[in-house]
Amino acid sequence: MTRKGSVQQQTRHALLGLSDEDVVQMYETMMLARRYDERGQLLQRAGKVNFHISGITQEPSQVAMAFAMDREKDYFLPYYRDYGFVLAVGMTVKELMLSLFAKGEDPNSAGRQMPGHFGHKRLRIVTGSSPVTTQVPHAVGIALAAKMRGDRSVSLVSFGEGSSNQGDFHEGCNFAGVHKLPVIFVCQNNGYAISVPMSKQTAGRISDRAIGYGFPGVRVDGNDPLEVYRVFKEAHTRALNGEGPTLVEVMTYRVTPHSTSDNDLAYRTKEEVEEHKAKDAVPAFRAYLTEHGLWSDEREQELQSRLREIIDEATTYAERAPFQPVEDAFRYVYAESSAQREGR
Amino acid sequence: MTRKGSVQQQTRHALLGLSDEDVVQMYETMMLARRYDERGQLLQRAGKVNFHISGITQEPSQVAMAFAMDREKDYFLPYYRDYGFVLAVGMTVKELMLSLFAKGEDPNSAGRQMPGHFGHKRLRIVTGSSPVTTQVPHAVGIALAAKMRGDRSVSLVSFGEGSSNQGDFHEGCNFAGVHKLPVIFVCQNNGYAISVPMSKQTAGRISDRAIGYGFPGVRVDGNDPLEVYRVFKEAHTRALNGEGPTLVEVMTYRVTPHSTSDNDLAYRTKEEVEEHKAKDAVPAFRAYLTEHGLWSDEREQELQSRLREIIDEATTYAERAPFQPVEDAFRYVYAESSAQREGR
Amino acid sequence: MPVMEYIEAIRTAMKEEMERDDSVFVLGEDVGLKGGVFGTTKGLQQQFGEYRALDTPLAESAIAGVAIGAAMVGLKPIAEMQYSDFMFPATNQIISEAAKIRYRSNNDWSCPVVIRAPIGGGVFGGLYHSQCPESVFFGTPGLKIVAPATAYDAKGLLISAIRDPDPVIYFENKKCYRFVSDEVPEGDYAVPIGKANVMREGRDITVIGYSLPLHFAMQAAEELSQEEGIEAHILDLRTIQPLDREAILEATAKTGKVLIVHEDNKTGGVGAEVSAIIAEELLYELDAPIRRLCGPDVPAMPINPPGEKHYMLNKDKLKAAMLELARY
Amino acid sequence: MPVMEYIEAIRTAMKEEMERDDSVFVLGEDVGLKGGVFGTTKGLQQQFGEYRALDTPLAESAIAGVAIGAAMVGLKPIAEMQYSDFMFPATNQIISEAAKIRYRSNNDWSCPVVIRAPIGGGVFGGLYHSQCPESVFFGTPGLKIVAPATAYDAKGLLISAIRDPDPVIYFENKKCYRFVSDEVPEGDYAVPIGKANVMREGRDITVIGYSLPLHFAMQAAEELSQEEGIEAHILDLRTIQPLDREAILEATAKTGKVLIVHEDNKTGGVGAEVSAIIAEELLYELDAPIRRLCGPDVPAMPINPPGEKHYMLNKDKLKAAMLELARY
Ligand SMILES: Cc1ncc(C[n+]2csc(CCOP(=O)(O)OP(=O)(O)O)c2C)c(N)n1
Ligand SMILES: Cc1ncc(C[n+]2csc(CCOP(=O)(O)OP(=O)(O)O)c2C)c(N)n1
Ligand SMILES: [Mg+2]
Ligand SMILES: [Mg+2]
Repeated sequence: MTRKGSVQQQTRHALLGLSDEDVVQMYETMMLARRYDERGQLLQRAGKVNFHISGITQEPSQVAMAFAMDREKDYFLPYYRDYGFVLAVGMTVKELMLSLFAKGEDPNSAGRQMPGHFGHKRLRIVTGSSPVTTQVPHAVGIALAAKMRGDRSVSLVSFGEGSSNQGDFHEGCNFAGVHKLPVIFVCQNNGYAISVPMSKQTAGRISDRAIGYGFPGVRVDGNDPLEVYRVFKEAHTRALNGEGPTLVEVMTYRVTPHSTSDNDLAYRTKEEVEEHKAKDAVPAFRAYLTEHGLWSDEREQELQSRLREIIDEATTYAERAPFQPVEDAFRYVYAESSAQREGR
Repeated sequence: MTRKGSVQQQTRHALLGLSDEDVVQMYETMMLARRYDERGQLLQRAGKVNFHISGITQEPSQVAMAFAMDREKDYFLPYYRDYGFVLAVGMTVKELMLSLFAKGEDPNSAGRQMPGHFGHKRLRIVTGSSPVTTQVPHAVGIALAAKMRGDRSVSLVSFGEGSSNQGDFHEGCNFAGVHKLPVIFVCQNNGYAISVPMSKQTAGRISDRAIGYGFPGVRVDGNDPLEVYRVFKEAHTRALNGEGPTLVEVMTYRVTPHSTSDNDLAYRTKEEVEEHKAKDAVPAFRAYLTEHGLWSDEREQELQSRLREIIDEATTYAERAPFQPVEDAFRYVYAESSAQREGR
Repeated sequence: MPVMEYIEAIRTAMKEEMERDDSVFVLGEDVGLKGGVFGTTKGLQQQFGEYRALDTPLAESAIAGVAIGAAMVGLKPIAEMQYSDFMFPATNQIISEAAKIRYRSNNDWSCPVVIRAPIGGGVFGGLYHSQCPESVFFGTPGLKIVAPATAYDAKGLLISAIRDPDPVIYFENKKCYRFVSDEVPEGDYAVPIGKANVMREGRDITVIGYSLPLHFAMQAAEELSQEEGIEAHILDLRTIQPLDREAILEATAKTGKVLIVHEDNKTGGVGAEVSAIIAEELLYELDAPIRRLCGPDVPAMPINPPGEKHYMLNKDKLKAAMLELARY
Repeated sequence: MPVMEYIEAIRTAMKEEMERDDSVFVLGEDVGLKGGVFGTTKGLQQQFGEYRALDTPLAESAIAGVAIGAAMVGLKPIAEMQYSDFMFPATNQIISEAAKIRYRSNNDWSCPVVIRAPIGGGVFGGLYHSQCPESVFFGTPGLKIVAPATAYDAKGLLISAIRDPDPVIYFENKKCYRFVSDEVPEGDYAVPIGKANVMREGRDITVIGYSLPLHFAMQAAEELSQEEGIEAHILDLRTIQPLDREAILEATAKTGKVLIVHEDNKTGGVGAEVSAIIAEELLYELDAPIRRLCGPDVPAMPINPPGEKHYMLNKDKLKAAMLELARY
């Protein structure tokens, strides 16, 4: 949002190949994620749900990276703060709410897993777990499958910077490097792993690790969604061209506590948090749209009331929806044979 | 051995702070390791022992790195080809032979473990296992202990380039980087992990991985023991000065099959092997000594017959030595209480 | 004696051992400045400095592996796994390394490390914050494993674990942290590793178990005593490796009817070994088949409240099983 | 039917399944150009190309994790762990991921991966090339585990494992590779997962086990038949998860005297569960305590020949235990 196009007649987003509708949609998706997330926090505070984990301030970059993907073909392995991302690739707020309320209709897990544990086969969102970083080798395996089959499909996997210290990060990246697999590794570096600040997590730069694996590593400002888009588009093109993986380190900041179970003021100051809140890319992106005549106060009002409606409706629906029947709680340990299914 | 000192009055080794006796001793140790190793191969072929794993052509760099260490204070976590290294830090050929024959008196494991699985508490050689790379975090823990206690002690850990693809490499290096611990990570890159060549193991350079951990990574020619010494001395000094870890990638080549169980011609050519055999640093180091008046054909003859004697004696001794009594085969699962010990 | 919460007993054991012995330190994710995600290590960094309550990178294999290295050279590390569900990345370090260091070196080296890991569900933690991984590590020679049910044992066993010359896995129960409080002596005492404890004397049926479900058994036993005059004999294994065979056989002989309970899933659990020991040693003393009441054989408990409740053991499930056994 | 070595049966199963189904591929250390350190995958790369017999970097967690990823999108990977001793770095991928993918996604995703790992000793492999890690994975819901003892089952179970819609650990026995040969049908046949097999009919004692030790039991049984007129009934579990409960109970009922055998160490092994099932279901049919003859509870077997021999099960140890049970 800072740089302006040197060619005056073209906007920054047009130069990147994004239409006006695209950027408006990006903005709306960021805002949807933001409002959903805020509602999640409220619902937890009100005692309606037990737990919420937030992605606030990470959504702009999440949405931007989703827009750089092929949402018809690619495979996605998001992590628990990726609301902006999953909404952008097709999950609905209702589905997120069903997961937040742990209801049976939740497509992610039928209310078995914690919220933020995404999975949706139709959308090619690969089921994820809580132990961090295990999804990295999965993404590599999916990319290997694409290569073996000759599919023009890329897999994108994201994780926090703390999680990038797990062995699976190393093993997965290295494997993908050897075979130049179509995979994008995304480290959303928000400065903390629960209470542990970057300085106690690593002495290096996450993006620099790519050097050791023989593929490019890029650090990008997460508060600049158009730049994030550019970086991911490039990574996606490389992947499709058979040039192999890219590691992208998105620099962001976790403005909320780690989760609703955390008290972050035990390990950082309010000032530090406020400083980063001020850098929030959502109002900046709105300003960019307005500047280019793509947005107005009226549209904003319309959007906000539309989002409120969507979220209210989803909340009501999810709150009223039934839990998975306890008779079904133990199903699907293994594939059910047709005999088993009939027996029920 | 290629470069010559520009200051003509000082030899290359003197410039590095190595005395004439030091380099002679280095040479003798390389040769001892070589002859021991050759004997191991012979004994296996003769059916006297079941298994041998060789370090041939890796000894010169192993000996050089040992000479750069403080052999009174440092902790050593060698890997299975490190005969040159362990001999240089104080293990005897007799002890190696006892291990090769799996005899009870073997200080490494009383003949429990395979040969090449070193461990000798008095010499601060830390007991190792077969699953590769597990020793890397151990070395970091030992370095952490040194830092916490204020000991001026460094830990050195070595492993193959294949093994550097394990998660434990990443986790250990990263941990050490954060706390600037006194540890030296040594990758002995001999081009193969059993049958898998470098090109199928990684697309990067092992030494470059250090960049991502925020400490120096150095690649050094393993066939140049004096340069290896220099690099390790520098790493050792950095470690003692509190400047943190160093990753050293020693470029070498495995001229033997992986072990006596391997047939390497299934995956590489004789020519490739011969090409590397020609680069063997042992005769080159002898030539260097000779050139500086430190060695002669007579001394060589004397050395060879001395080594033959030592190795013959050790072989005879180990061959005749008893196995650990089977009554003791199940001891030391846990610490024995004095009561237990008396009961025996 | 002061009454103390189970979690406080754990914290106290660490604090006192760290005061007593400079070589004791704790390391793990968030154990330092934050004092642990459950507060188990609260105050330790303030009292003992950054290194003795060390915040590590998010990498369990390194947490275990670094602790093992430090232990081999004489420190006494307590490695915290944030949840036992997250200790699997450290399996290789625990099973291939810690457990085998003394044996493989023929007693030359040793590895006095403690690995603390919170187990158990009923805390709306879902699949991966509720598991009981005991059976994965159980039966690995070279490891000791303890799993206290009371605050008294939580402190006493942690002290023993820290002082033990061999690796000890210390499975603390999350649900017990604040749900369980009992009398805990001030200062130094140790509960011996390898010794079970009779929690309740009875003549009709024997319940053998460890950790949280024993509290349900105790509640059920009281009700059965009052309502049915059935007296349950309850044995807390406390240490699950090595098992206290004598205590198991004695408790079995006492009533001839055994119910084994644990939250870990039934198949391949610790209960199978307890049952097999009895079936091997005391078959003719049995007046009823050996029963096991355990977590169901599904990957883990769901987070939705009815599903979680359905999964968890509780007093009523214990009571029903105990009654059925008594009437057998 | 041609007689075939056990290792050849494994190779044949892979080859034929790869011919039949393009989505089947094998990956692991040295499985490609070299054809495996034991030769198990010999010729597959030549026949199917680099990717379908893929040499991977030395990183077991990635081997498992990459295979899991590929399986989730419809390939049928066979991930080879070079020795089962080296599969522990992959524990997290196996237990937290493969085993829970279907359950956690409520049947939306699945993970049809096969993990092959050679188990067992007696090959002068020492501590870390001889282990039996079954008990670490046994009892993990969501996994299936097979462990063939014969070449017939080796091929038939591997075919079933590859076609199974869920993750299967396939424990092949190193000592059996060339020590065991038997008749193996040409072409397509499957041995069902979850079904045990009566290897020998008898009326006096029942031996229940899996993998290598069954061959010692068979030898001992022949001698006992000829020398003592004792007829042993021998049940090969073949699948250790899920256990074939009916077959176990039937075999028990047949003689009332049970000896359970496996090479994995006794405490916490599969045998404990088998014993517990019997003690729970069939206590009153027993005419003797349930015995287990297993590997000793030490970290692993030593490499020195007397130590290894002392550790390993063999015909004589089986015979003595069987005779003792028969005379009970
Ligand atoms: C293997 C594993 N260990 C520990 C945890 C507990 N845990 C959950 S999130 C988290 C911090 C993750 O930090 P980071 O990767 O930076 O992601 P962020 O939460 O900051 O987005 C931890 C320690 C876990 N989920 N998995
Ligand atoms: C975790 C683990 N997996 C597999 C093996 C089997 N193995 C032993 S050595 C080796 C290759 C090691 O290659 P590298 O690290 O390059 O060392 P080199 O043998 O070439 O010196 C393999 C795969 C092992 N020991 N440990
Ligand atoms: Mg973070
Ligand atoms: Mg190598």
